[in-house]
Amino acid sequence: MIPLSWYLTFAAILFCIGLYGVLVRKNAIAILMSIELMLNSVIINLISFWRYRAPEGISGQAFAIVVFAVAAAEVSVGLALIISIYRRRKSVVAEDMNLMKW
Amino acid sequence: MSTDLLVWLLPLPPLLAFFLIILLTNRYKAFSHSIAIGAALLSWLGSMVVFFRAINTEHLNLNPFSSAINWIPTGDTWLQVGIWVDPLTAVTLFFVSWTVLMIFIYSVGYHNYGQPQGEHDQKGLQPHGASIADEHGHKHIVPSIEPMYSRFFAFIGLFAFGMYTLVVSDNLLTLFIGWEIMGLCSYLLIGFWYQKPTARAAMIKAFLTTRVGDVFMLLGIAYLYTAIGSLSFSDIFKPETLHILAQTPALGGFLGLSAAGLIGILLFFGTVGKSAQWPLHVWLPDAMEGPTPVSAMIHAATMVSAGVYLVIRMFPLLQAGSVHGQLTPPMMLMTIIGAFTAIFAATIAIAQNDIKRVLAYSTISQLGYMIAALGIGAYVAAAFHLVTHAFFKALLFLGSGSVIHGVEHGVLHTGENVDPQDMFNMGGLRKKMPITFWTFLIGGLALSGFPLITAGFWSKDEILADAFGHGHWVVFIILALAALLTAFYTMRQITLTFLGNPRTKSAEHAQETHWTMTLPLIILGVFAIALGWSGISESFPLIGGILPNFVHEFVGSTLAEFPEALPFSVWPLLVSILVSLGGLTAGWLVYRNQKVGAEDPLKRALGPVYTVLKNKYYFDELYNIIFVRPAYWMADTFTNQILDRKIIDGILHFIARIASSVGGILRNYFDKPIVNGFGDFVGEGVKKVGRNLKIIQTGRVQQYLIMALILAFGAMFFFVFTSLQH
Amino acid sequence: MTAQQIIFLVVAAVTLIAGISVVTSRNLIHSALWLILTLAGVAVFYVLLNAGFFAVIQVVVYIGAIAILFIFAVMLTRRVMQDTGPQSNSYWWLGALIALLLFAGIALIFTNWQGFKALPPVMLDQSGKLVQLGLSLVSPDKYLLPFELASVLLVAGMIGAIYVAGEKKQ
Amino acid sequence: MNFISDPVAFIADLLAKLLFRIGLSQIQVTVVSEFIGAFLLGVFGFSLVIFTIWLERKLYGRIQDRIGPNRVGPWGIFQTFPDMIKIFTKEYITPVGADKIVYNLAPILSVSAVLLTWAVIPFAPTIVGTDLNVGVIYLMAVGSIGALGIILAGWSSNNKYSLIGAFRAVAQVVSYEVPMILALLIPVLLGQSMGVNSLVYAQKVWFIFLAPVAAFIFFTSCMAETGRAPFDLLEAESEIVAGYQTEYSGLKFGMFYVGEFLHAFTISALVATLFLGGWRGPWAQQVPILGVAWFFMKTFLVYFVVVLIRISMPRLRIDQMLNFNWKFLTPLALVMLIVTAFVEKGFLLISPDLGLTDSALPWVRAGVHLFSNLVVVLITIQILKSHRIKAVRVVAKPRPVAVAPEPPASVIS
Repeated sequence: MIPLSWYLTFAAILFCIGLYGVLVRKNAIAILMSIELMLNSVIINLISFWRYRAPEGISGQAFAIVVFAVAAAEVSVGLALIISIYRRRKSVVAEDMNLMKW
Repeated sequence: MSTDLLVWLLPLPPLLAFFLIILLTNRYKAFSHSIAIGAALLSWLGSMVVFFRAINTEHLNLNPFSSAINWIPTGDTWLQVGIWVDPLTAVTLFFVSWTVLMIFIYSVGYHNYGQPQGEHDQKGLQPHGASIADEHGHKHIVPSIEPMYSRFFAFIGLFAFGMYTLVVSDNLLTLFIGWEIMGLCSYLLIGFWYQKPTARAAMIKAFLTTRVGDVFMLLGIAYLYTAIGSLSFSDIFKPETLHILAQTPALGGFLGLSAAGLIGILLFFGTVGKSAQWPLHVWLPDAMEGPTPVSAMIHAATMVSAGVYLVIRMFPLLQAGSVHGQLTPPMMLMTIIGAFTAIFAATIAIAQNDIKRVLAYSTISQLGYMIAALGIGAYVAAAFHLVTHAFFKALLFLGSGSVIHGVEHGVLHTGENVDPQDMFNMGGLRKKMPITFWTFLIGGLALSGFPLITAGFWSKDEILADAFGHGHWVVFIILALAALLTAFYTMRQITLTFLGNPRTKSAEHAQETHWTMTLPLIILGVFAIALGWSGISESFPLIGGILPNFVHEFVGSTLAEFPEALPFSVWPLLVSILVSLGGLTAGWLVYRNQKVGAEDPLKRALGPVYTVLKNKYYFDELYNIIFVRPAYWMADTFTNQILDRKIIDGILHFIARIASSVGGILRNYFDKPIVNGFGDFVGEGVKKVGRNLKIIQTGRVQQYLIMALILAFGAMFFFVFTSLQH
Repeated sequence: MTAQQIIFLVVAAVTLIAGISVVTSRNLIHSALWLILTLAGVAVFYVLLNAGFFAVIQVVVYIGAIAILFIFAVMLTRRVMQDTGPQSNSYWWLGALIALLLFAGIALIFTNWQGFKALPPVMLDQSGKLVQLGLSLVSPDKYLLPFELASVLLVAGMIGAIYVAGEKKQ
Repeated sequence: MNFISDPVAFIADLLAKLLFRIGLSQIQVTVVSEFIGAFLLGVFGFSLVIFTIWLERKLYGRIQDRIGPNRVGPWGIFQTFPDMIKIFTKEYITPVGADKIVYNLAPILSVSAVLLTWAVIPFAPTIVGTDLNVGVIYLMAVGSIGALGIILAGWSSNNKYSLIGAFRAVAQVVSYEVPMILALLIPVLLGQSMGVNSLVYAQKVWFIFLAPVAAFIFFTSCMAETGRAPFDLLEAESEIVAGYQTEYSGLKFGMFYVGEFLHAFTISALVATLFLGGWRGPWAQQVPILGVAWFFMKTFLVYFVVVLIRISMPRLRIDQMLNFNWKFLTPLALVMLIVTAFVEKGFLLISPDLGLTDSALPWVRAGVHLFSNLVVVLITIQILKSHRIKAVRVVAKPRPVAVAPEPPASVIS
């Protein structure tokens, strides 16, 4: 049987990788991908906590579903922003987007 | 109507007249003089009713007409104000109402009512006459109407109100109020023709000198109030209060006087001011600048007599503490001042040329008579003389007014440039102005005390008899001399103005004055004679018993203990007859053929003394030196130059200098370096901090994230470690 | 080592390697593909956690929609990057340090947490789970509100995306 | 358990006993048997492709009034094998600048996506890959992976035509997924479960009768999903050479080709199971084998319709295709979902007091649903007609009559 610790460590690692990606990647889309990684690790945590702490209830799952929805919305808006910035600035590099208003 | 209510209403009509004229009918001359005369008539009628009721009530002084109302709340008690009619008040009311009415009527004529308006007559100057063309075209100059006609009537209305309140009031406070109103009116009326500089100076002089007297009087009233807690006569004249006042020494043992003495003296000073006695007499002759009805009313009948009325009213207080007829200090002072003023004024009167100034000085001497009489205790005689003097002095003044008026008429007619008031420009007016002549003659004889027929003789004789009877030899001699001089200057005046032949053309053209002026003269003339007979003492030989000595019984009864009638002695009678006839004949002899432009025979007779008398013993100059110049000096040099400019301004400038220097120091050493410095320091500091912090804001999202995470981890590790510890 | 553990370890290794390559690969498309692989790995994990529905949802939502969106975005903005130069900015070591720091912190917390070593409780009937979840999402007293809010968020996201990215018709 | 009733289980047991004898542990045995099962299913899928290719080419011929392949083997049934061999022998050409990994990965993804759907489809009551309780959504997930394959193919072959083809494919596949899911939800609603097998069990009355509109929407969106027939913009030969497949050759192209055909057959299998009752038929319960026969009959029926449409329908323009989807299919699917849900709820409330016998209940329910569907259809027709009239009226505006310009004065005189 797989103890809870495995899942949590796996999620933590995945989260740290995601964090590294966000902090380090130059490309805005890469940053978004890393954010996706972090969100996935969150969901894994949620489901594992549900499975190990309160399998009879369904609040963990409901929580996960809402996080799914939020992730989807976040990605769509994020990409839309990046594309509009790209259209305006012809660049997707995070460092170029250092002005509040062009 | 109950007498109390009637007495309350006596003073009101003149006051209403005053307000009506001032506020409403100032422009309509006819309307305003009719209101004024109507008011005087009403008051006169009320006074007559009150007088006759007073005569018919027995023991009036025990139950006088009196009622009082609460006026000023003084803690739990009230200061009461009311009316008080006892025999003295009744008699005073009698002569006041008569003289006031007569003067009101006389004023109508005096101010040329009905004459045309003068072309270049100005307000505040005597009317110069108007030129009119009669039916066949040649020009005449006719006396013109007084431009400020209704204003005059308003002021004498106010004056009448003041006199009436003084007479009927039952306490010293309302008496004092009436006293002050009269002072004000005298000021306004003396300066009626305010454009004349002399009138202006006279009105201020009159007001200030009476003011000096009033101050002492007020002190007296205040001291009295503090002493007995009330001012009404009923409280003052209670025997026990008088006894207390007599016993208690004056505050601080002032000259060893008793309280009553000190109060008496202070009140007497009020009278000295008001009735123009010796030290404060200077204002009365100058008051002649006012129109003649004013001089008559204020300076003959009412105002000056008010002063004597006060002293008569307060006689019991003054007499308090005298043991079996011995003179108390205030009475002593009164006799001295009274007698001296009498002889002093009489000497000046003989050297005056102006018809009104002679009468002014004669008033002063007659008042001196009354004060002297009161001083020696002749209460009834003084009261009697007060009444008679009011009548014949008013008569003389109005007579002189009509004489001046007539001569003025002549001056306008002839266009001669001559002073209408100087007796040496007159003469021979007997034929031109018969009524004025006869009434003036009656007044003159009454003044000089022509034996048996004139009222003056009986009242003056009474005083001399009292003086003789009570053994005051010095007073008797002085008063007799004064009577001699009085008779002399009266006859001088009559002969210069009426007898002989006219010394100037304008005197020739003088005309008899209008009936409104001569009627009052006649009425006053009647009184000047008839009044005397009411006061003949019973013990007089021959005609003693015919008429009851009404004055003695009636007026005498006002005193607590009834003064006993003196036994008749022939000496004072002989002296008074001798004195009056001698004076008259001497006056006539000296001035009977006075030529035009000739000098005054007295000048040669008296020489240097004459000039001294002419200049009124130089008292005006003396006061000028003693009081006026120091006052100016005080005002200008001392307070203005020294005190104000040098000291106060100096201090202020000094303070200003200090302030500015301190300000400068603060500015340079505190404000600039420290406050501004701190301000700049803060500004620069913020800028510097801002510059340093700026570099943090790189705009790179990831750098922000890193910083945030570092801080977050710091916090996390901190908490984790702390939680790990325990 | 039971079968499940073996599978867990294999899939974990694969997913982590994919995760690392997502973050470090130079070509953006490759990192997108690695992302898809990680998402698939995560889906397998859900199956291991007896949450089958989530595995499928993961595949449909993430791989089916979001990954494709990423690829689309990459395609649209391909011209700039041209896969030139280093993909990560200059202070990558700081990022790595922070990531390790975070992992250390989380590990620290886990070791102190007593429930860390918990073993999975036995799962009873699985069938009703899905129906229960569905009902809970729509029953007002349970999770209707978050469900509706999520839907509102999605609609808002959609409209926002369209507005922001759409061509402005002048 | 005898062979006739449950052949698959029987064989499985035989195999298990064999392995035990070899000495494998229980776990290993299950793993191996699971693996063999999966392998068999995959092989079966590919073999079907061979047959369907032949069938399709024969049908094309007959429809186009020609015989079709009849040279190789009787009626040309072995025609597919020479094709296969031809493709296998073709040379692998990888374009310069292509993204190698992604280029090779794409065909694998597209084929595997199609094969994965077979894991869920039940051939017979007992013969099914795995009976997932979330089977329907699994189908959706697998569909999206297929789309992924196409995109990667188009992108990695470094060719403008393939890129455009890829974009068109993504636009088409992703947008048609929406109406497909909504249509799928209706049978789930009616069958009260997401497991495909349980849906078949629930189909006492075929769902086509209960929700014909849903069937139509599902069928069209699946057609679009495969990129066949009217919607075959993905590899429109006339416009963009072969779309995303242009740079592929040899076996990789074969993989795509096979993937596409198998996908067509798969969707017809799906339609059959979800709407035509899958293995349901007389005596299917008792004899599972019969179920398989019924299943294949229905599948080939639907497949025939697919091929028919593929040949007869012209290609749609991309905007027409998208408009059709977003402006017609999706709204219709949403409306249908709502209507079915309301009707179902209403029926559940009313049914107890209607006093129906158990056997008649499903039929009455079917009638009610059929009626609601018909109503919706009528309404949509009305809307379309009014819409068309409006459109026409717009078009019908009279065009300004051309007037010859006035000749200049000089000319007239």
